[in-house]
Amino acid sequence: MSLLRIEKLDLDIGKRPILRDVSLSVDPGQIVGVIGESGSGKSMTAFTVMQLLPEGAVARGSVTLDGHDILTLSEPELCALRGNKVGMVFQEPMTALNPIRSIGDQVAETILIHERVSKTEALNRAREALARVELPEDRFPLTRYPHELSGGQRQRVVIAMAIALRPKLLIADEPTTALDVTTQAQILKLLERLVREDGMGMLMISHDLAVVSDLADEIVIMRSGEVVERGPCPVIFSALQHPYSISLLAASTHAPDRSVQVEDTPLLRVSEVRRSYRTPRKTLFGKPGAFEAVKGVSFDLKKGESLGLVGESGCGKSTLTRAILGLEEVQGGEILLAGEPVFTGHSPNRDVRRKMQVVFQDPYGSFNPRHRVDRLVCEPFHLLDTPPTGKARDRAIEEALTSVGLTAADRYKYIHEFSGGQRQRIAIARALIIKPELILLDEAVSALDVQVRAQILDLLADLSDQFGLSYLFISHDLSVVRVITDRCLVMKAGEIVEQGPTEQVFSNPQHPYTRELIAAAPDLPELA
Amino acid sequence: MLRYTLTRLLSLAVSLAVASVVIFMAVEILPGDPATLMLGVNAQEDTLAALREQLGLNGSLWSRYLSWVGGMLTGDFGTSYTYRTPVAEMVGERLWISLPLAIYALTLSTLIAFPAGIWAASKRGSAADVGVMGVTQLGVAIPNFWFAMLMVVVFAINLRWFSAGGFPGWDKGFWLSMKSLTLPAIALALPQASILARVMRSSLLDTLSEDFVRTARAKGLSKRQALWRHALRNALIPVLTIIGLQFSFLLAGGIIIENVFYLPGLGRMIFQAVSARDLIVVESVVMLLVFAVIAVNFLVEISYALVDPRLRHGR
Amino acid sequence: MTDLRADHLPPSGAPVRLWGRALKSRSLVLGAALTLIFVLAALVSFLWTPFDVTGIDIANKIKGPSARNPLGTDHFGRDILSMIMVGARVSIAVAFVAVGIGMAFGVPLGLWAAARKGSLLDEVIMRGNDLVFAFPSLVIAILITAIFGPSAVNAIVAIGIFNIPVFARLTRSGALTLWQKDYVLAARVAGKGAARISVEHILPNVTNLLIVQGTIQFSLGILAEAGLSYVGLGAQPPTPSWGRMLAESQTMISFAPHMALFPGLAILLTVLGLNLMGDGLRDLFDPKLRGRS
Amino acid sequence: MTNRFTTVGLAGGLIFGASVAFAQQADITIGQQLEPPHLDPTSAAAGAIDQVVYSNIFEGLTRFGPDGSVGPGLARSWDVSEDGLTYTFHLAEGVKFHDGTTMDAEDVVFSLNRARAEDSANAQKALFAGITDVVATDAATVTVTLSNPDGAFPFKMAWGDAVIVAPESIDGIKTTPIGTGAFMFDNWVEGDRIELKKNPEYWGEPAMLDAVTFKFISDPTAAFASMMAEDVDVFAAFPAPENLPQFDADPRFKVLVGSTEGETILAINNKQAPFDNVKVREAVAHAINRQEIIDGAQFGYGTPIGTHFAPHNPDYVDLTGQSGYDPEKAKMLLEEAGVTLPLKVKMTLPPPSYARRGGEIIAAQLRQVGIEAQIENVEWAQWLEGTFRGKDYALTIVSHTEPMDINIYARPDYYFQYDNADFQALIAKIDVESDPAARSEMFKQAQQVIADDYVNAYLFQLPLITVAKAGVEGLWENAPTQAADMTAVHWAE
Repeated sequence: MSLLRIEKLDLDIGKRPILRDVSLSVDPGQIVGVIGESGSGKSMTAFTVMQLLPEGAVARGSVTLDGHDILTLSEPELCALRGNKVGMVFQEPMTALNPIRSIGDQVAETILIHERVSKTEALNRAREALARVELPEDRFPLTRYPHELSGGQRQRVVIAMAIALRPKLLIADEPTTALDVTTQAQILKLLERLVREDGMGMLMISHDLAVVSDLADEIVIMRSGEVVERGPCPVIFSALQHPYSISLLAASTHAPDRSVQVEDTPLLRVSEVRRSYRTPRKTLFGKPGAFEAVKGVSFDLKKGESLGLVGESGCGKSTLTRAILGLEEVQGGEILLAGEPVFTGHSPNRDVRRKMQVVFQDPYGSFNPRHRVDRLVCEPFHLLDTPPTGKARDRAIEEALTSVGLTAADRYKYIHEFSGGQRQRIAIARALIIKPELILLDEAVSALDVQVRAQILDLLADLSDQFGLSYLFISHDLSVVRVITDRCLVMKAGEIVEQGPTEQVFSNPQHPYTRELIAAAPDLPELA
Repeated sequence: MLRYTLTRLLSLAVSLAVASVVIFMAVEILPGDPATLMLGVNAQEDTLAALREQLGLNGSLWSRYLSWVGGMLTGDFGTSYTYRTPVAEMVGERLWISLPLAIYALTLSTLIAFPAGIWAASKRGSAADVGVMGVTQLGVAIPNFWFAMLMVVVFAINLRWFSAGGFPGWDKGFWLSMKSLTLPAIALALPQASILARVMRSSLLDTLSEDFVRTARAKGLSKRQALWRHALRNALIPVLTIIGLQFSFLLAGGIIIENVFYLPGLGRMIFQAVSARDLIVVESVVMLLVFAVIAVNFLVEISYALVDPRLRHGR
Repeated sequence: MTDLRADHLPPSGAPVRLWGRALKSRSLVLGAALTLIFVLAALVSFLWTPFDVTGIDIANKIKGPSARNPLGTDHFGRDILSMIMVGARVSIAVAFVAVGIGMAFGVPLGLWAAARKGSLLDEVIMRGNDLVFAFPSLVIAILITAIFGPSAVNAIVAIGIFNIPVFARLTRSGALTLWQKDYVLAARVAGKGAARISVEHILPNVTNLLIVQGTIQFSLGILAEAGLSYVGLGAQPPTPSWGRMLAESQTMISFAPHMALFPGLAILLTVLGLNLMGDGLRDLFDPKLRGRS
Repeated sequence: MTNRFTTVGLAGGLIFGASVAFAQQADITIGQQLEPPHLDPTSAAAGAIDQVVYSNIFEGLTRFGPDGSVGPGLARSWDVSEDGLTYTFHLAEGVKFHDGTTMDAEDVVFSLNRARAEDSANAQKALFAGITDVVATDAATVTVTLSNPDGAFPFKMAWGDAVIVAPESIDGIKTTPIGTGAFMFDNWVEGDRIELKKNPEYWGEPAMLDAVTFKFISDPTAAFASMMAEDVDVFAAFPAPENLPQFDADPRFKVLVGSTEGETILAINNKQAPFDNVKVREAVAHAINRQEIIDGAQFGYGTPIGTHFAPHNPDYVDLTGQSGYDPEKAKMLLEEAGVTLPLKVKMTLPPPSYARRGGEIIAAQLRQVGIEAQIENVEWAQWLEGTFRGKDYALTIVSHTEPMDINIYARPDYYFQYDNADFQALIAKIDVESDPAARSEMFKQAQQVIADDYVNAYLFQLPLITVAKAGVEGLWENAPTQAADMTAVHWAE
């Protein structure tokens, strides 16, 4: 008998249909992965099981958990079930814990809510649960507060809360999306271990095919509130039926075609760059400390080259990016673009700046919502001494928009009228408009769904061919770097630990950290 | 935490120094000569000069400022021109009315606002919520002196449940004194309670939509439990800020209400001192109030740390 | 009351939809209607009032509402309706200009502080704000009017000064979130300086915040003006003002309640209208916060 | 506080509205608007001081009676020498100050010499200007020598500024006054109240009350409310005449309307153009409708006056007809004077309601004849500084409450800056004249002169309105001087 059986589930919020005819089941000890892009309804399916739906939600169909028909239970009965029979882990570990209560307290609460035990007893069991998620008390006392822990450690606390009562079902909603790749690998391993140890069933929700395919026994693919494909893993990947799932898989492994014409002249030369920040004084009259974010980094980017810069959060890649863009002055070393320093004296060098542009990660925060597309796209003209006006300006806008696959008429629209992918195209158009030689792509595709991401990668490859652009591709996502760059740099704690041709770095990593990174990255099963 | 406290203390001291200069200069340019006021219309020039000398009004600006600040630092607030009693003593007496009144009003406002705000937030969108919000909307909009006037007419003149004003003195009995502070406290508390209830509600709604409340619900806590055990304490920070602001406002801000109920409190003292050009009282009391506000804010900030461990562990 | 977050700001550029939503918001429509009534009354009073408010007619003093004087007459026989109309003018003008002063000084200061976040300048501006906040506002208003004499202008200054830190803080906190935005970074990459970015990118995106806060400060300004003129420190006779009407009617409240009732209601309804409108605007600009505060 | 509260307080409970009847009440609470700045009547002009201490705590050689007559005080009798230059006062025997020290001739010498000394802070130094010598003949006799004969000398000695103080207690007089009166100072809660208690060793007729509390309630509304709520038993100089019909109609209260020495005038700056032209001043006088002011500002309480003299004084001449309400005439006079209309002038108004309300009415009346009076409401401090001393005003309204003060018109530097040599000579003559008939004639003449010159616009005599509980008896109905003499006050059986 299934532990969880969802049959013909329909869900509406207000008048909006969210789920249609969703059926799936989880057996004890089984890991079921639910995959879908944003808006596919995968999280809402999980919340329906927990019955933690937003106001105005109406569910029809049946959801049976361990013999209980969830949809007909009263609220107190549901409370008795939640945390006890079914635990849940959430996406954002930074905010999932109450900031003002200690971790021991929060884990113990799960126990206290459901069982009549003393506070000491509950704390003892909380200690055990924390030890199980590899937060032993000697290093992580129960009195710690969430803000004293890293993201990965907090996620472990959330997991400890979810499994404290050894529930039969664990629901993990994008449990690693907000984490670095190495941390992600550890958390996934932990989850798998716990499931196997306790014989729990797990419903694992993710947008990342690779993450789920590594772990799941069965896979459910969802799109716009419907299940399009179900099957055992990894067999399913070789026998996909629905066109959507096929294209999704293809997009996940998509490698754009690129013709590489790298010249031997360095376009960007970074030598011995150092950048440190002051940290607050430890004592009132003590010296302020210093944190070295970038510790003597050197590399070249050749004309026409696509160079990757890989590293986890906090490794200094953002600082380095800002230094290259001339937004911050460096304390040591030199950054030259086409032989000229980006900083002359203490002010950024306009002549150099106009040769490079940048595309940011967040398609929603990259544009002033009050300006129209034409004004947004023209912003870099500020760098020109004689910016084009009138007809010439119109022509430039039109050219930039069409070259990224938009139409000239789009210039009159406001940014909110575009989707995430289209916005990223506009961001690229903005970068192209002054015909730079180098474009920095700062996590430029990380926030996009896989299919859109594939399209943007194609666009980038095209543009580089068309305009002879060089790219500096900054990302934490190894799979993306692997398909779009010629050479790549691996950065850790302010230093470049390894660099070389991309394929070589990936297939034969030299530095232990690189090896760790590559091993941690989830892989899709080889396609038949 | 210590470093944080010390830096805050330092900036507190700088603020006070700047405030003292501002106040002194403002009071200095106040037109009207206290000596003339004291001696009246038929006073002769030599008598006036003698009195001014006596009051120490003839020194240079700088020396008067220094002696004022120096005096305050040693607890000597000078002597009132009009009453000829030490300002510190007068403030001490007035504080025995203003402080209890402020506390009374604040207690009332908190006792009304907390349940109302929590109730409205927990029943968001319901008739109860709309009702509470409507009443608070009125409470914010009603001029409190007008409300005080209406209360006097109803409760003092017509029903004669309360005296129309005045203060019998604590030595005449605690309950009697509290009774005489009741109408003023209600008048002061009404708008404050309305504001506080609204802040409580909105802050609680904010926290209720936080992820950790959802986590708590996933643990099996009921809505109610999640609200009381997780949301409430987190929602308190903005509420504490408002309470701090309100307390310092109530301490001085009762001027108009103290006038309506002829309570001899601090606010009324300032008002009278300004009209009587009792400069030393004005200076010292305004300075004290500024100090009180800054000190209360400081305490509020420190009290955040009690609520929030993130602040307790050195920022 | 005022925790609007800049990053929740909706895009503009959809005026039709905004109007549609505006008309559906109960509090906005009610608030705007109330406010409009008083603004209209104030405007009409420039051209016409039922009676001359400076004319004294002792023979007709303290008459209750009648066909001749819908709201009755005061102790000098003046028509209360006419006085409330002219009084609206004073209240609204004082509060409006005081908000203007607060914005004119506060917004640039806030923008400046945010642009130089963490610098000495930021520290000075913010500490200065704290300091102004620390002064008991009514006492300072009394001092100002005691120094410069009571008048509507001095009431404006007294209220306006205390609006400055409100707007400075709001602008700064709103601007700080905006400075984190990638579009600001993009503008910096495009070589734009802090001043230019503040004007082009920050200011337009804090206007919603400012409008909402402005409405609230407006209503507080009306209350403050009423309080000041109640203690005799606002507009001087013969110009009628709501606060002074209340003060003058106080001793007569027990036998001529209409004299205190109508000006009090005028204050109450105007402030209520503005507050409702502020709430409505907040919801309108920021649907995520609908129903909050 | 009242007895009602004391009992409730003793009971320790919150009995709302309980009104406990008492066999015989022996204390009283008096409300008044102004709080005295301190309690030394000999070094300040503030009427509020006299209001509390006059005849209650301090006594002078002579004293005013309720009708304004001058009678014996500490001096039981006095003789005047033939030439009118020497006064011999015979003091009451066995008089003790509240601190137990004896009051004798030396104290009188001390008091008078202190008041007339070079460095004296006495606000009415002029009262003592004529004294050349004060001698204690024996313990109970004092001889005062004057430079000129002065028939009004006993009158001058009745003023609150001339009370007898003791050298032993003079240092603390401002906060703990020690006098010889029927009441002794007990307690002062600044900003709220002053409490007096009965002097058990009073030399004369003992007070009928055990305790008197003066409560300071400046706000007219609060004054009304405090009376209505019976927080106070008597309100002296009740500031809101509009409430009197209510008190009249309420059997719990009675209203006493008496006279004061307060000539309420629209003072005119005689040196400021165009008011230096008598025609313009006359125009102002004719533009004003006194009855409307009395009705509008005072709700009917007040006697119109046409010159600066109290109507209840036998020497008063009714000159109101000379400045009757006649706006047409006013306009004509303004035209004759060649004034360009509208004429904008500054009118400062001190806090009392007669001034604030009267000012608004006068401004409206003046507007009818083309004079735009710009109202400036000021506090007393600003009024004294700007208007009175600085003479920076055109018009102002104030009530002159000192008795027999027509002589201020002889002071060219006084704030209305009226400078008439003939009038000054006339006043000088009055000062030295001791024949009552001649004095009377000259006073009438003086009234006519200032009325003819339209120095100021004379409005009305300020009434003394006292609101009291029905059972309170023995209150002064009139105010010949500012005083709340409580010595004879008692509750009806």
